[in-house]
Amino acid sequence: MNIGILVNEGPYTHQAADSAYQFASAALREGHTIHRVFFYHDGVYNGSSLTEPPRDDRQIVERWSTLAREHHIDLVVCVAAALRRGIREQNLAPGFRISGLGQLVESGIQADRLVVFGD
Amino acid sequence: MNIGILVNEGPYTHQAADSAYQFASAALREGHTIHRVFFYHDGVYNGSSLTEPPRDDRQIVERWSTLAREHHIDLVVCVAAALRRGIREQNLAPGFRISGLGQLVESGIQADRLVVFGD
Amino acid sequence: MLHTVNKSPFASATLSACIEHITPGAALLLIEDGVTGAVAGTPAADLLAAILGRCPVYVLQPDLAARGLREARLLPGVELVDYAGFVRLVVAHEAVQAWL
Amino acid sequence: MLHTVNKSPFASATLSACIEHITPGAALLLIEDGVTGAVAGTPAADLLAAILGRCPVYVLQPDLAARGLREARLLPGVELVDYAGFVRLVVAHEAVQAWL
Amino acid sequence: MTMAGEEKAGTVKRFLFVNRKAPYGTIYALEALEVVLIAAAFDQDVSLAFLDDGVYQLLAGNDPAPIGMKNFSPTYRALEDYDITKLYVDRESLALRGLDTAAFIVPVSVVDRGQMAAIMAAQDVVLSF
Amino acid sequence: MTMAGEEKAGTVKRFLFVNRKAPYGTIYALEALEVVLIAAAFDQDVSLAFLDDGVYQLLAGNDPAPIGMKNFSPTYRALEDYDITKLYVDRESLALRGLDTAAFIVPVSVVDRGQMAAIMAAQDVVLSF
Repeated sequence: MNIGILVNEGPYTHQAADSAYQFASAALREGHTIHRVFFYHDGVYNGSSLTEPPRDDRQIVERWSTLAREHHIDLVVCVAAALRRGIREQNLAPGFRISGLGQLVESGIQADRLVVFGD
Repeated sequence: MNIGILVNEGPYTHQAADSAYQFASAALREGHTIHRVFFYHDGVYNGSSLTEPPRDDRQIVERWSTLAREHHIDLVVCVAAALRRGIREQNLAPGFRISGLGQLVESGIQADRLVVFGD
Repeated sequence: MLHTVNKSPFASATLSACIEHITPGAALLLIEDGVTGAVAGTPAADLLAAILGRCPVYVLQPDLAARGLREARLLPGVELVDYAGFVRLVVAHEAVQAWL
Repeated sequence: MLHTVNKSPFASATLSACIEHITPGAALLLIEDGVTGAVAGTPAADLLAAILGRCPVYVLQPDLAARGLREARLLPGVELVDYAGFVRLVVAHEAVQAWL
Repeated sequence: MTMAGEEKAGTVKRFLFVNRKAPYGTIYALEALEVVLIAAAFDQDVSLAFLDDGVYQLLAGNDPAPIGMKNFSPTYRALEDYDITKLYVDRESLALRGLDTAAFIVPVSVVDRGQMAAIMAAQDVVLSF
Repeated sequence: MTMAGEEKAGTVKRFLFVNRKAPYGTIYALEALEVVLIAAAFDQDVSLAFLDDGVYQLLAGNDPAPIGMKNFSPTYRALEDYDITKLYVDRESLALRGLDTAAFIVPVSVVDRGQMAAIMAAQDVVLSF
């Protein structure tokens, strides 16, 4: 099955970004494909290349980049939400791209399921 | 009176950053001084120099910078919270500085009041 | 003590938690989505009415206006303040406790 | 429909809002702070007990364990799932509604 | 509406946008509206549900200028231009808050909980923010 | 404790940290603890209040490894090393959640609502996250 994911919250502050990652990983292990992970609202902060959490903590941004690289997952940050919050090409982590809300709606249309994680 | 302010949420997503700004402005108009505005948790995003909200919306980061410049207000972003969330010297807006949590505790000690805005 | 509540009492248990811990001499200020609690005839307004005799309750008027709520709908006895009034309340009380 | 609830029912009105809108054939999955609602003997567990006859209720076990809550304390009839189980629930229902 | 042709071969799904949060205290109501407009531009079958504190989003007479924010109520009025007319409001949420649709900025369908539950159950994609 | 000398001439204020949120769902509990330790290092009179969902922070036996998070319970155990011993827990919050301090990671004082209200009213600085 082809599953779309929407992430509405940033890394570390709310568990939503963790839950979305764990869910995506499990879906891949179960043999499904991830149509796209779309980051909206504070979710755009998941794409910041400048985060530097404590070394003994999980590396949320890097974890997304690795997932994208190893499984060819499309990670899309909403352009309007990102501009408002200071995420641009210059501080965008590997594996993420910036695009419009049409990519979220498209995921709703094309994926078999759309699962939302937020606060 | 000397008033300290703590901001726990980022710009745009929650009203806390707006409320803190409106409160600080009113305190200055009332003849008080602001000991310091300390940004913690997602509050550190208030210090991002890369935000570019729609032109007809309020410019939250720029507004803080202007307040700091015109009234010599100390705007301090927590270093640990900022590193975790991708705020560093390279994307820090004018008027903000990065320092430790001791600056928050110091504000609690030195200011006559400490007012907290968050979610 | 000045207590501030910024959450809608319909969505969050914060207002009732605050009210359970408010002492005589303290004041309560509703801000942000918390202002929805002051509309007369709602369960939250009943909670507020019960403490009005011993603790003044204030509502931040700009936050009320932002949400399209009219002053005429407020629980009688609740007082409106603007941001200058918010500052004066902070000055008038020895400390501030934000219920988040 | 698979409904997910991620808020503590003690802090937020989200679980009760979800339960009021759940229809036969749907399922409910508690995740994140929402898992606190499944502990037996709490008001939230009473709400859950009332729908268990027509809608299965699941709890995300890793979130329960993270919070130090023991499985033995859960409302009888509630089922534990891991993330793979979460995925299977998503697959088994035609759509997912997140109550945030 | 202009970008509708850029993708999918005519698939139309039922999209429900669930609004349960008050406006201005958080940005969710405003940013949700932006997705609603895009979904309409993709010619999807769009419905909006307003329940719990989401009903405050529809009140007329908002004046957020004193707090430096922009009044986004006009966007609700624009929904009709995008052929979005299925706005469902939960009756009990209104009653609990002492509200009445007479004070609303746009026409809506007031439904009871059973009807709202049925509307929710009939969707292909449910977006909540 | 070592950085206590870097500022103010011996002013000691009563700092209360109010914990009302569950751990792991949000970062507030963890980041609040970091401030608590700094306040102690500044030799302030520190108290912690746990009420509502904040009482979940003190449960022993957390295992967040499966969700990729770090167990920060040991930090509560370290509080005593900083001479932080005033941990107040609301009795009614415990009862409502079916919890008991026997399952707690550190010793606490269980207080009723009137006592908690009095503790709150006696503070100079109240920090909530």
